Amino acid sequence: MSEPVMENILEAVLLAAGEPLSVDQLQVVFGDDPPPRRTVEQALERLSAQLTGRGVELQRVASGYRLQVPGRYAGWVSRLWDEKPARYSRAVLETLAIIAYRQPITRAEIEEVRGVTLSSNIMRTLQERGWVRVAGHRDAPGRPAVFATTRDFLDYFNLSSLSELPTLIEIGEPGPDHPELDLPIPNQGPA
Amino acid sequence: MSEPVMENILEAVLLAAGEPLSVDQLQVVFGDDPPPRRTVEQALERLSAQLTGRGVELQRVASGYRLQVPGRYAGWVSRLWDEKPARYSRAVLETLAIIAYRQPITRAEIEEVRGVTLSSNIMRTLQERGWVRVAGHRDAPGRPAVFATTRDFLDYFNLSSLSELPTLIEIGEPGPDHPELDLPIPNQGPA
Amino acid sequence: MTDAGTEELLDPSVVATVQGEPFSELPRDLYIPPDALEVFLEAFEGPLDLLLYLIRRQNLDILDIPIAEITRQYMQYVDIMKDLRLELAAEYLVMAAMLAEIKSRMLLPRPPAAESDEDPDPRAELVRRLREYEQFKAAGEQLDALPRVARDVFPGRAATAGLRPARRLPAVDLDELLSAFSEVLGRAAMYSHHQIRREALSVRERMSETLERLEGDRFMALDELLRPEEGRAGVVVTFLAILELLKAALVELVQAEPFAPLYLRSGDLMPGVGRDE
Repeated sequence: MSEPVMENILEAVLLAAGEPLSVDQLQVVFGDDPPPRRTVEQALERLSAQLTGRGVELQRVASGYRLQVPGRYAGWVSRLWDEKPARYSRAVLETLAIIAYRQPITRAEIEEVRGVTLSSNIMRTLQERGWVRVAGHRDAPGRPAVFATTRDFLDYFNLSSLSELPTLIEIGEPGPDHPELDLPIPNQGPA
Repeated sequence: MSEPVMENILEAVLLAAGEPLSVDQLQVVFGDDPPPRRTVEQALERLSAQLTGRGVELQRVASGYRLQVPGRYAGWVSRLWDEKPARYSRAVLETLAIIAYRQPITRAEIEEVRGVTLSSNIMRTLQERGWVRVAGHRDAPGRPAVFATTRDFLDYFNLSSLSELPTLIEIGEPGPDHPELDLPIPNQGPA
Repeated sequence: MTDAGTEELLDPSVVATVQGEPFSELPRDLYIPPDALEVFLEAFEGPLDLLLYLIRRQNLDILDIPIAEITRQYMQYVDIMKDLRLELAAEYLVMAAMLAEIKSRMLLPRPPAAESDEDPDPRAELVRRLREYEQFKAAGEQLDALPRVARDVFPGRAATAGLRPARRLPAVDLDELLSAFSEVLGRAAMYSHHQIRREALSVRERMSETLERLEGDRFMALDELLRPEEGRAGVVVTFLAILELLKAALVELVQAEPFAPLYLRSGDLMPGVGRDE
């Protein structure tokens, strides 16, 4: 194997370091007779050009140069650090269920059904997940927001419409008041 | 910028990880609809070819694939750090070799081969480094612990499996005592 | 003499370091300064190592050891170790006894059937152990020569500043949702007189849908909201949904004059609507 060229030595050193290195520090790795700054800088430029389109790029930062993963790989890289999927608390699931079955519904109404105050964390969790949205405001004192589930919610649960939500009949809830309204609706209207 | 190709995604992910990743782990970064193993392996082969002559190489080790700075850059890279890499005494290396080739093995058996009592320092060093672990207990009087090497041991010594260990040198006469260790090693992956 | 400590700075090619001077070869004779000798002797990993050294030093065949000569040399070293008060491990004495035993058996006249397996060469066991030890001594050196992380190869790592870990979102099963709902209903029944009736979901859904359609549009005609292609049931559902929305004060119904088209607008667009929350 022939002697590595300077840009590859710099690539090796920067990847081994895993942190920014100044030109001074880069000169040090060449031992007692280091190349001039300008030579190192020119090699860094060649390295940067070589890396175009690759999974790593040369970035100049305050403390020197570093090799970093370009931002466009964030989506893949971030999955590396996935934690074990958390679970939603009982409160989140209940709130989601109430919104799903009783939408559109205000916060106060959710609280009434659950019998406890609804923490804003819960609503934030559900809205950040994209399953619940503010569908409008009730024309009542304080103009409270009303919440509804989203299309993403249906997609996640593989439902084509809310009427496909499992019914509570099996678990003893009284039957529907308007049985005729449970007729299957052909063609699900506007998306 | 167009969508990155798979080999560059793998490069980004491996460099972000800074440690070996298995094909399973690599598949995960592609999300809910991961490419098949074979596709990932083929992309790894393309990546490995791309890196020829560069300051980084793809190496297959026991826990997966690792991007690493090749040994020919060690001279430059080692000047980065004041601290010299740890060196190990002959006693440590011999003990490690005996465990590696003869595992699972008891302490008494190691002592028999070396002809000396095994100091607890040595076993502690090997276990603290994560190279050796207690793999079980022999069903014999006293139920002595049997020792084996770990995946970290293989990773650390740049090996993907025990079969890549150097063949034991035969002393004096031909004919290995342990022919199973002399099996020809098929070329391991793209590294 | 026991196994030395853990991470000594031992270069395999350097047998010993005496007063800062590395020695890569043991001396050919025993007339060496006592302090240096001590270091050399310390460098042996045990009696097998010492024996191997003696055999190799004289280019002897490991398979045909002149046991008398080796025993004599071995005992010389052991005596020096004693004189130097080196911590002489019992293993050295055990080996001395073994050598003496082999020597005495070698001196005995061999029975006629000496070639049979019944009476192997008394040196056979020693030879086996020496060969095995030498094998692993070499294996230790080979292991040391393998490219090693942090010494020869270095894991490559690139910075990931700005790349955030994705949070993996919790998975929810539809059954979980149903059971959460039934539980909350059960609980509600216990402490509330509130009558919870099951309402036709299709009306609820249509309420949400209708609100969605009204979003952004200032007004929407009632006819636009009713979709004849859905059939009678569909139209009824939408109509009921609109009535429910009106009842819940979520939409406003506007009519410019009697018999003029009915328009609906979302509560969001009604005067005085603040921002969310």
